[in-house]
Amino acid sequence: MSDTAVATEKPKTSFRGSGGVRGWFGRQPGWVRAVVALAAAALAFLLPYVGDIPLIGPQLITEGIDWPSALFNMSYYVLLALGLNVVVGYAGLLDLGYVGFFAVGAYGTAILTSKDSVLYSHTGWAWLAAVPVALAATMLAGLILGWPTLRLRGDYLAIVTLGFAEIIRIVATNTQTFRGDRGFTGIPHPPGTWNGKVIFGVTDAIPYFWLGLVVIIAVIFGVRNLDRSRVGRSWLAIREDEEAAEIMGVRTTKFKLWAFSIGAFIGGLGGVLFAGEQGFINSSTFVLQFSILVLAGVVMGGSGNMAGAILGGALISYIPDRLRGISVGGTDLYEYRFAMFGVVIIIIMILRPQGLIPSRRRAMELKDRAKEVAPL
Amino acid sequence: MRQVLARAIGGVAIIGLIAGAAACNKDSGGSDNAAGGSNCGYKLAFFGALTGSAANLGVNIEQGFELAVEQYNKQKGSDCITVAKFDSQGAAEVAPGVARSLVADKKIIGIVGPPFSGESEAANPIFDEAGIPTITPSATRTSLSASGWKVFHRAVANDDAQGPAAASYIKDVLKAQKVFVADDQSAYGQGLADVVKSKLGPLVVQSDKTEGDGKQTDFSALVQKVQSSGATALFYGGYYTNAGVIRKQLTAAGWKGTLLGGDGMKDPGLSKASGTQAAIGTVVTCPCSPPEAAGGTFVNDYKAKWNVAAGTYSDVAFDAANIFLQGIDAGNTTTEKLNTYLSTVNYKGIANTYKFTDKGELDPSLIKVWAFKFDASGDAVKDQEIKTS
Amino acid sequence: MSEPHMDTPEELDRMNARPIDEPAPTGADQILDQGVRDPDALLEVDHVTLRFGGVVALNDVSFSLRKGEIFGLIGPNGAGKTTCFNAMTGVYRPTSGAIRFQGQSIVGKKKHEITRGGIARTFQNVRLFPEMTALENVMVGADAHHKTSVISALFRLPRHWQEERSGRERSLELLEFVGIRRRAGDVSRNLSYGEQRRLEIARALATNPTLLCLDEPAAGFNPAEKAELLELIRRIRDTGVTVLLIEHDMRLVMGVTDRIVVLEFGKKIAEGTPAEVRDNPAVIAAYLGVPTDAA
Amino acid sequence: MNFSGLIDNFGPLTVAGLAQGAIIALFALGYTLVYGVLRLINFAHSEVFLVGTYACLIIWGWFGLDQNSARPDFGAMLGYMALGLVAAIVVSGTVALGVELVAYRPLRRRNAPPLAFLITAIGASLAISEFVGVATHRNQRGVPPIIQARTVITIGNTHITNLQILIIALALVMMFVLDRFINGSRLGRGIRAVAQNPDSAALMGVNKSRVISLVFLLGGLMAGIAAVMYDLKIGVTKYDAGFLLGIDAFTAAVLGGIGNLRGALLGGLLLGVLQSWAAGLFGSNWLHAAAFVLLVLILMFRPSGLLGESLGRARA
Repeated sequence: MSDTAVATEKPKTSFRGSGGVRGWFGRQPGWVRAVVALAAAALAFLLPYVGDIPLIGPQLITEGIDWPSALFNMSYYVLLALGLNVVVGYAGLLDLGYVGFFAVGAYGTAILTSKDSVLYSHTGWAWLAAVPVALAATMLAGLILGWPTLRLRGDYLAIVTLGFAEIIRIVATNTQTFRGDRGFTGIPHPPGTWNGKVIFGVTDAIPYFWLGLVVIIAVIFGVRNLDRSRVGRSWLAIREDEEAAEIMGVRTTKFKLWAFSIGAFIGGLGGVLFAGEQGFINSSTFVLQFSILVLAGVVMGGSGNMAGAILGGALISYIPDRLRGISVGGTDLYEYRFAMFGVVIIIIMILRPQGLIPSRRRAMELKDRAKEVAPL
Repeated sequence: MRQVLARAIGGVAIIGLIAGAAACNKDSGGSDNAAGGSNCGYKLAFFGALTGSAANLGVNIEQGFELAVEQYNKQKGSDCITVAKFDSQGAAEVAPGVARSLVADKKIIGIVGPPFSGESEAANPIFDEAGIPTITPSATRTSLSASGWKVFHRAVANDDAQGPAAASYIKDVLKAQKVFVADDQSAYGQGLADVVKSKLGPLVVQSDKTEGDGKQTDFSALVQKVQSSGATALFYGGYYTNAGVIRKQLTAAGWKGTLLGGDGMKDPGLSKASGTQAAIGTVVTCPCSPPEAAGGTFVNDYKAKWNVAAGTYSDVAFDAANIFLQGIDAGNTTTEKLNTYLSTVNYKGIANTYKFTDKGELDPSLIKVWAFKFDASGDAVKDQEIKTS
Repeated sequence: MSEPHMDTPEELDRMNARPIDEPAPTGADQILDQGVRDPDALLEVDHVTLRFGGVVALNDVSFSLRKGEIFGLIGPNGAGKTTCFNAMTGVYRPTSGAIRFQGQSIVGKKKHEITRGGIARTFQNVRLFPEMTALENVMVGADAHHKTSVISALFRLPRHWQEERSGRERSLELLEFVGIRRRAGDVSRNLSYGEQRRLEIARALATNPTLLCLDEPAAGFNPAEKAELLELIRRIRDTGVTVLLIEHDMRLVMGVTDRIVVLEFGKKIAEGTPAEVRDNPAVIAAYLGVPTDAA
Repeated sequence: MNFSGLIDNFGPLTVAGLAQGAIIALFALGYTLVYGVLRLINFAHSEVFLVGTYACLIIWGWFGLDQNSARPDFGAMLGYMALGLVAAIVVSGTVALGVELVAYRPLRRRNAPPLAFLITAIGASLAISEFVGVATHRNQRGVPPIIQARTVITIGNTHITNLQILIIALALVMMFVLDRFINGSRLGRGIRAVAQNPDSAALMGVNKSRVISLVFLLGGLMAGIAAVMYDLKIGVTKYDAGFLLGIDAFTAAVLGGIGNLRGALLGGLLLGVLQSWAAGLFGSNWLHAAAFVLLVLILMFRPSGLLGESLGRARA
């Protein structure tokens, strides 16, 4: 399983294509892989400066939106994709309302820290203090969603999760406590000073991106550990044949709930970072289209594969941002970005139905099927 | 192996597609043909939604803004001031990144925007840190001026001014005895409706809330409640998109009362949705003066340039741009100077006379709230100035 | 049978069942009585009736398995073998009657609890996890008794690591035991049919069962493969695992089992050693298609 | 909570909900038909509906009708209705077939995993609605007053309009026709055969691709009718109208038991009425939340919807 290690190599993979690289990577001894992964991680940290590379650099960075900010946006999209990948890719539970957890993470932070919060006089915590509580709340939200939906299969689950996210949005919009469209202002930024200057200021997004990257790397390690353990096997077994899994002693209920709450946790991490960077959140951010986009990213990248999820998550944030400031024949393409994005999604899925970086298992399955079909 | 190769090629093709799109990237930052004339070569920025579901309001503002700059340049006879457009999509989650890219452009010395209160909350700290003065033509949330941003200026009255005016119009002019109040849950609409509700007191027979723009189209429950409440006036706190649909469905259901709203409804889009006939008589309040009152040619110029009628806030944006331009013309060509200039400015524009308090609010003595009424032209035309006690 | 009166006919069935069964030929009833009270019994099926709507799939079936034996459950197609089997592994819940494993009732227990309690099974139609490797398939079974879970896996705590390693070793041993170790790294859908059957047995054994239930393990096998299978079943028994074998192939069952129960139309028609059962006229009739009453 | 809001307006709210529900039900048929045969959520169905809402407006526009036009007389009204329906049906049907051709067929050929279909459908949905959005500058478009709502039946404080009756009746008739078609005709048998077992249906000589196209087409036709009804009832359309109502329609399909035609009707009407009641009781802003809470509750007790999945069975 070299998928995960490739994951950190994302920026490079996206240029080279995938198959050959991964094949080569898988054959290397452990220390080579570790070095490559480390180098890739180091390169990822240098991404904010990619614009300084002659020729290629300016083609990559975004225009009209600050490049480090675009990177930060990518980082929370990647987190969301990683979390959703656990739920959809590993455990096979189709979740169309994943943004709900992102919202819970962000709201959890806001309500504990913002001066607009009803709790402010009791809490009014710093960002860091609110993080564990907010994350615990998202995990709980995962359980609350997971519990009633345990019996539901595929598409029924999809619509219920979608409804769940909508309910969260509507409650946030319509209740005084969550302040609706007015939102929470003055959410504190992450702590820390460097040379007497605040690290996490408002004009420079690079530290936020780095923070996001650190969190992503931690999540990659955590999820990889789970994937390679009995937990990952159990998820996979549930995805493949739930009843057989249970008869083989897999506690399906438990592991499904874990999948939901781990997915929720990772989504919540995204929300917590988002709130910390923005300083302001309101209910109009957490719309349904957001969830659907993240799901599209996961599947487009390669469901069940972390490298794929990372690539997909980054792309769904990057492509629309990159289309800013590009005009063809006088019309600004940016207006068409989502229309074009829709077309790109179709093209990618038709060319690579298993995703850009398919999970090895799925790739193999597809190859088999192709063989089965071929002689006919 | 062949399959692996084919797949790799597929992957490369897709990346090529994206990179290809990237390659036809136009370098828009290079228009440095420093124009002649003194105090030239600077940029004024529009920051707000140009695309996305909130784009209509943003485009109204941007077009008013751009018209002002164009007229200024024409008068100067050169491309003196350049327009820079920054598309925030009206979304708080997008705004910071766009704002950071705005402040990276050191030639920008003034900003018209952000139009919405939500994105203002997210973007203004960045503008404040960079010290670039902003004039928002439409973000009316009261609390914005209390955030301590030195660069914040608001060219319209905040929600606190409009609500009482709307209430007194209902009470004194319309003389409605039964009023139904609804809002769309937006910060703007809810704030307005709450003020109206408290000012009208017992006249309010019932109230309801709807979902926001683009989240609800079937208002039959609201229509039914309005009808059965016996109200003769409906105050809707929200934007013209929903208001147009509501007006249409109310008329279709046979309700003959008056629809009222704030400046968010002052847009021809309302009558386009509802049909002109249904919209006639709909009253909107606006903390702005009718453009024709200023005697200028704004209405015609706007139509000539953009081929559409000026919409909500187009005129305020036009004024906001002109405030900056007048300042630049007077030699305030740094952000600091321009910001200082704004604190003392007294500018008579087409929609209002502008003078800012130390918090960046419009001077209360200058706030005039006018009522506008939709007529057979499909647009809201001046009705009367509303006197608030 | 109308639904609202569910209880009454059921009671009647139970009361009637015994007197009707009693005069049934062979000494099955005698063994049955012994079986119920057998202190050595590993698994007791005690007057189990199972209905689906109006259809009686199992009608007052009783028998018991003893530790260490190979026990055959046979009958023509549609006799209720697999239904009985599913009731024993928690897939179906009996309408009435009790199933006890090592003296404890397993009715109403969750499927994974039953597995962890020591009953493992294979499926009539192979149900592996097709996208997992052979080794991973077996490891899913081995995980059943592992204590560590998400938290220790997340942080790779030593105990978890140890369990992973011992699980892997044991799984490899089991693959060796069933003879497909060399396919350990292959995705299970790519295994041959025979290998998949063996893999299923290995996966079931990995749960460390006291009782292993095999559901028609020889279906689709040629004679040579069947012989190998019989040998494997014996080896499994020799490791101390009790084996319950469901088959409709009489000859296979006769060759390996210690005792046999014969079902027909959801009823037990005979029980005894292979030799006893073979000579039982009811069984012969059942397999030749002559109604029991006529025999 | 506003109990009097619900109780005082109970009759009118119920009727309004039924009318809205009828539109939702017609819309939901597209989801349910495709799901019944392919076991896939056709996410792009919302855009099939969307183009229908514009198609009839454009046709009417050719005749000089816009939101400001005077109400046509009865004869002209019939003509315009027929034209509008034909236009919407043709365009929606074509787009539905197009979606199948572009977003589904290539994947079917490549034996893609189910999630891939969901994502291409999402892509198609995004592309269509955004193109419409850009083309219309995201403005609303008003509907000409083809039919003037007029109270024809009054029971207590409940005024039932001709439009409401038309919408509900049309939904019931179309549902009946479709039901007869699926259960009675040769093509319908093909659909049921593929829904039950695609492989054996293929062995029996049913052309699966044709059946799938047919199912998309039928869904498109129903969406076209729903689109015209929507235009008349709501009075405006916008580029995101499909997405918005699509969520409701999909919810209704699942509520009734996705893959089940009668389930879609039941689910649609139930959802419409319930949303209307919820809007009366809690306020319009809670209407979707109430619908989803109900959905979760129903699915907790009936995990395959009220009537279960059964396009394949005779009961469909």
